[in-house]
Amino acid sequence: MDLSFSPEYEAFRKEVAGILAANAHLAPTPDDRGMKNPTRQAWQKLLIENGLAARTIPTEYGGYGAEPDILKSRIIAEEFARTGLPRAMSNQGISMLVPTLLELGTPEQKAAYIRPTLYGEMIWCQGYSEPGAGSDLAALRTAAVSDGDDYIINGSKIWTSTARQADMIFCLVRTDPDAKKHHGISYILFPMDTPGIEVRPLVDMTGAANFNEVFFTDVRVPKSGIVFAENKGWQVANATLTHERGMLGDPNATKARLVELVELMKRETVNGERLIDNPLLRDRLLKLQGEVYAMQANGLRITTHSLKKESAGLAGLVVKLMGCELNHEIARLAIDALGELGVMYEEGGHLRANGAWQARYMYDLGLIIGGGTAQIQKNIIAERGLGLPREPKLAKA
Amino acid sequence: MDLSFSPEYEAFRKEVAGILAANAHLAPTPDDRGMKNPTRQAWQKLLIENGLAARTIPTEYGGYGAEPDILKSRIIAEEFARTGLPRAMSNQGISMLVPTLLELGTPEQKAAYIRPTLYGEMIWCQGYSEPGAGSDLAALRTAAVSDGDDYIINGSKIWTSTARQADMIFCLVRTDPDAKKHHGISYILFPMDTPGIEVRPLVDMTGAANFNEVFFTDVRVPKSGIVFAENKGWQVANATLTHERGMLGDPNATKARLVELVELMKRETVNGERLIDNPLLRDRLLKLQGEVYAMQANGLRITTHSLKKESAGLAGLVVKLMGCELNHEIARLAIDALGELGVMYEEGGHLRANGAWQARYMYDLGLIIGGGTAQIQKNIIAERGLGLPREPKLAKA
Amino acid sequence: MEFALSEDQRMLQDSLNGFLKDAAPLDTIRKIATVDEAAGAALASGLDGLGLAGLHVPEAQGGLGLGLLDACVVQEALGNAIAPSRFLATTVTAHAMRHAGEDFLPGIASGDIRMGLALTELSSRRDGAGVTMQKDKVSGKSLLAVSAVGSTHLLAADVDGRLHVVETPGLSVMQTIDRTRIFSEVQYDGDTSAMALTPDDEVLAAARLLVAADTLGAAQAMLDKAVAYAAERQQFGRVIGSFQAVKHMCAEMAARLEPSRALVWHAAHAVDTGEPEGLVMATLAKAHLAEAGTFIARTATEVHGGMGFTDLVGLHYWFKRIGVNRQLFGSPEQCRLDAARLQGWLQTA
Amino acid sequence: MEFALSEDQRMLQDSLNGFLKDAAPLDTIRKIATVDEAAGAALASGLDGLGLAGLHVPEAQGGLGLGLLDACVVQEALGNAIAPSRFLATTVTAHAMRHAGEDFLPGIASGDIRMGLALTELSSRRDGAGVTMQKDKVSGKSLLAVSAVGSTHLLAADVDGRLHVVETPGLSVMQTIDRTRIFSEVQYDGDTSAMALTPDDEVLAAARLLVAADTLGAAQAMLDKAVAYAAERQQFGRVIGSFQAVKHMCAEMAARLEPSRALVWHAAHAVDTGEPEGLVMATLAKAHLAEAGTFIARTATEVHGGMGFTDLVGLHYWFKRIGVNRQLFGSPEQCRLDAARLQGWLQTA
Repeated sequence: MDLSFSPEYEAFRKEVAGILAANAHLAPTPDDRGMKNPTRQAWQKLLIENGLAARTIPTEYGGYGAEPDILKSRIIAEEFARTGLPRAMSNQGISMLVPTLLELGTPEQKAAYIRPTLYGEMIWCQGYSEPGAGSDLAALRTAAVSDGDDYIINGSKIWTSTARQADMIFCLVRTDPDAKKHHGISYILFPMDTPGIEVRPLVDMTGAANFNEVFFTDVRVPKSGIVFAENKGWQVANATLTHERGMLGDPNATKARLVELVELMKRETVNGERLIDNPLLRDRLLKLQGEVYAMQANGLRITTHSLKKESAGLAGLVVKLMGCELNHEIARLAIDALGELGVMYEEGGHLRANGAWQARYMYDLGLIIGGGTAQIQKNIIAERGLGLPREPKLAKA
Repeated sequence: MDLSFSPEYEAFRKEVAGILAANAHLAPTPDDRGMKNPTRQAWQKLLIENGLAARTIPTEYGGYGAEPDILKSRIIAEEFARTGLPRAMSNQGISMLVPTLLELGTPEQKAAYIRPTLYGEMIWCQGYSEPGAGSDLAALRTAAVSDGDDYIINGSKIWTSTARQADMIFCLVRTDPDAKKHHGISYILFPMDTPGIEVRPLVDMTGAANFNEVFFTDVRVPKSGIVFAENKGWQVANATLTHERGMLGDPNATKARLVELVELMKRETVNGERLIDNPLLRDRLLKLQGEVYAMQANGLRITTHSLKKESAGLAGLVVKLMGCELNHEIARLAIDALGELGVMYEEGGHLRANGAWQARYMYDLGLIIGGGTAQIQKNIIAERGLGLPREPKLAKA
Repeated sequence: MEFALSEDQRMLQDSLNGFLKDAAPLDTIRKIATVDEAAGAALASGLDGLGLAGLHVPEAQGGLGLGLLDACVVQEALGNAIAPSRFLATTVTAHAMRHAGEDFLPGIASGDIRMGLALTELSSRRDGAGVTMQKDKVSGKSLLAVSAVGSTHLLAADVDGRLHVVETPGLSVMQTIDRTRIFSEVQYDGDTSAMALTPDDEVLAAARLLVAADTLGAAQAMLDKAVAYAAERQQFGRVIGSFQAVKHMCAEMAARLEPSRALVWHAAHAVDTGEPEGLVMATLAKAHLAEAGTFIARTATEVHGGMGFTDLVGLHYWFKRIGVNRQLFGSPEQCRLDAARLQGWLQTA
Repeated sequence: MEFALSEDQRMLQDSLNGFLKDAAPLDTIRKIATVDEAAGAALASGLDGLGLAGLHVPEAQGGLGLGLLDACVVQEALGNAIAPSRFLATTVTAHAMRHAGEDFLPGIASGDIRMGLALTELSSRRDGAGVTMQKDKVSGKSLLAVSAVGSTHLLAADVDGRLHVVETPGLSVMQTIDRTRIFSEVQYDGDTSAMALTPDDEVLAAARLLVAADTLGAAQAMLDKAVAYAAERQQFGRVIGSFQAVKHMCAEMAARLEPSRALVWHAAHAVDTGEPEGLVMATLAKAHLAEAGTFIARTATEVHGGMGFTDLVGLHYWFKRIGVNRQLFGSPEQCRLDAARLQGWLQTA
């Protein structure tokens, strides 16, 4: 067990810190809104050129071309956290589409899409879930019917974030309605300004429209948008889903929330007593602190497995379930501790943290449900982690 | 809503109180051990003759012959609780076999068994569960093979309480190995001193042998012991199981435990502070008190439904699950509150309540598991109470 | 011995449920939540027409003379439909005036006097809130006042636990997660107390009990919606309600909610009949329903999957109503502490 | 950067697990639980042969000079096999003497000095227990002393939090639910303190951490047994592990236990390297494992159905070991309070 970094890495940390310090004045501010804001694009370009973004993407596609190194990635993340400077762009195009194209895209697709995506010049959205296909994603029914060199697409998608801003969509469609459900799906790319696409914002319980619905009516798209091969979309999507899962349950983000909660409980009073002096609230706080420590240590363990290119096993499989729940519980304690003021929302004089605790409490519940519900996660832990049998097949009704 | 009793019932209460007061000196004491202790048998006889036991059993079978009246039963129970006098005998013969025989027994069976059972002269044990047939009781395999007027029984039973004391057993056996599993079972009565029966005490986690295993090797029993009809044992047993379920989750017993816990927490100290003054322990105590109130009120609601001969619906279906869990939680708080002394057991100077809290904590876990595990209870609530579908049939492997 | 709603109580609840089904469907609730004043006024006037204002006012003062159990039956129906209503404030005020309200009760029953409640500081004082009383004058501020908007008078608690009736002073809206009801901050600048009532644990207990009934109704609605969704939604070729995990989530909700219903009834009846345990039961009912409600709000949302998280099915309006109820008139922890005090369990030191 | 057991640590654990598999199967544990002194002595002597007594003693004093992380690795294996051992007492004593133990440590490492722990009153005093120190003389009584039977000396805490080494005085056995270990009541009648150590939060934290590791091992054993049972036991024509309810119970156990393992490692490493958060992490690890352990003890028993409740599979020995560990050296609530204090979160008033 050694949690220190070798001299090589400490030198790298200094280098990163130096780059950030030298360029801090160029960083976008909260006023630089919009996904294609020029200041943000310039910052992204600067980060890529200095190896602080798109680090392991080959130079021929616009990346920095470094060897993968988990510790260096971690040091970069830590330096951004320490300085508070805005991190590299993160969106579904960069995190999900680019790795997929690198692995399975045609030379034309790689050439056309990777560079502008990395540089924030091309925004993507993901067309996977449908109203009737959530946990059971393979039941999707959006149909792509062959018509010469094109498909004609009809159907709809849901949970599509950034659909309103997106230039392009990577989308799962059914190209063979007669095949078994996993075998008739294709993964296809097409522009969001193709005629016949309608985007409707999907308001959620937080009051914001964090997602959208997308409707396709006779949308004609060229077959050249297929990635890998027709009817092989399920394999392509699975490669991408692996990339998504890693995004949830970052223990350092959880730790930051806990620290915020501790500060809140030291600062706020009820009946003249600090919240942290209330034995019931304090006990819950310490319980959560224990869980945060556990998830942080678990995260270090996973990093070490990754460094050794080993599977992290159960330690990895439990992260989404436990991490999302822990975030939700931290928000719940904040709300309970604030009492009558914990239910304030959106605006007004007694609001704390701009309503963020309630927003998180609700959004986290969405995360517990989304990306594989807690029930699906438990199936995965039991089946892949503990070797228990899969749900048995049902008799035909 | 009227929780008072009418003058008729108040008069009945006085009558019961009078009988108990007049005969209190005849009650057995803890020194009167054993299921067939003469003092206990005499007390049982006195109670039956005065309508305080076997109250609704017809006089021709040795009962008191009164009309069923839930309120009078309740008043009787309350008066026993108030005076602290020992209640009527309660065993599986009285609570399960007698109702079954009254409903489905032959005239000979009724004549032979009911009276001595009620009077505590004949002790029964129940032969239902098997090592391979627990939740899935109908999978039982103890075989009864026809041989003239007899069956030859081979197999074994588990969870058989009072098997060591029992004169007789009511037992489920497989009489048709080729029928579907629910259709080849018979319900049969035979003496426990029949050659070929071996009883082995089954020690459980409490350290006591509250149950037994019973082994049958070529046990020859007459077919006249069949209740109702050959291969109809599943229906017979289901009638009996209904009687058993009502025995668990009595809210008044739970209330009594809570009162005991409150006294404990007022009396005991840690670091010079009363346990009840510890905010964390106190909060848990009050939470449990709220649940006890809820289960008590729920019990009153069920009683009223019974009075009206209505189904209590969900209110009835949740009793076993919630009641057993609540008892377990009360014991758990007692143990936690006692801290280092809460883990003492069986003997020694620092033991509290003779180790009863630990014994209950473990025994209650057994009750949560036994008689339909918590998981089976939830299935029942969802299917019968909420109308959700049953577990779908599986495809043949 | 009968532990059940009476025929009259069942009729009252049925007719109110029927009225609310027509008058307060989700579309109407949505309008009210986006501050469509006309929609709110129409519903309020419809509810007024049912004569609920006088339900807990004695017959001698022009009311129906019904008890807290009847009031809980009404409040459960309001919670089930997450309908805004002055009923809770009116009923609690009528209870506070049960020994000395001749001057006010007829006006309350007739609807001429419209009450709001400013009782929050009885359980917790935050952000400098707190009301003091000197020479018949009331000063200070109170948070999260209930039904204060549109009221003529407030029932207000001072820091010594006394209750006062004052003409409704200046208000500012406090925006909570729950848009079905409007809460207010009240600022008193030496307003005259029209009536002072002695400290009285029963008023707070009654207010808490009604909130418990509101949560009971809202949680039942969420459970019903979850069960209906589970029985209809298909995934992996079968309805999700046939998966044991979903089935058990529904069973756990029912197992917690069903005894809670009996608890609310019993507590209300006990207060109505002056049983010694009544106040403890009412106070614990508030805490118990807060916990059961939180569990059901979350679990019912989970059963709905992503749909529960969207605004499309509107489930979140119930979720949020239950969320505010949890804190209203005292958190569950505060209620349990008060219940301990009511039983003499706290150290007298 | 490497967050993992070293090759040496893995070998240590593997070899200890292998030894215990042979030397402490369930049959042997049953014998020990029924006070078969020969069985206990045989196991103890086998463990002594592995040289564990000197594990945490510096090399200069004849020990192996290993850290608390290594000690946790050992204790986890002992907990997994629910083996009785003096190792915990020895290791905590070695830690307490880390700055001033030259006179005792060589004897501890060689096994000539056999230590017990009488530290309970550092976290809670009940039944008149409590130890005072006047003029080098120790008086009073201590409850639930660990490994006191057969010891030559005790590490004993007085009411001011100071630690003393005393020759083991008169003992009486305290019978707990856990028959794999013997606990004692100690009566001091003015016994001489051979060494006095200053109050030191780290000793209690180390003791707690080792108990957490013991629970980790025991809980892992219960989880493993539950998964094996679920994969094998048939009901309704299928293995019960294919029912979602059973599957999810197993998943929930694993989800709680797996991060707990990393927590124990991290806390031990942090104390070993003198990281500022080390004591807080060790103290919270004790609380965290107590809660996870309680959950797993119950859930694994439930997965086993009736079989878990019987003595036949012996699962209850693990259940009870975890139950005693929960209280040993401070309940989870007490540990969390201490963790708050260690972080300066308590009011200074």
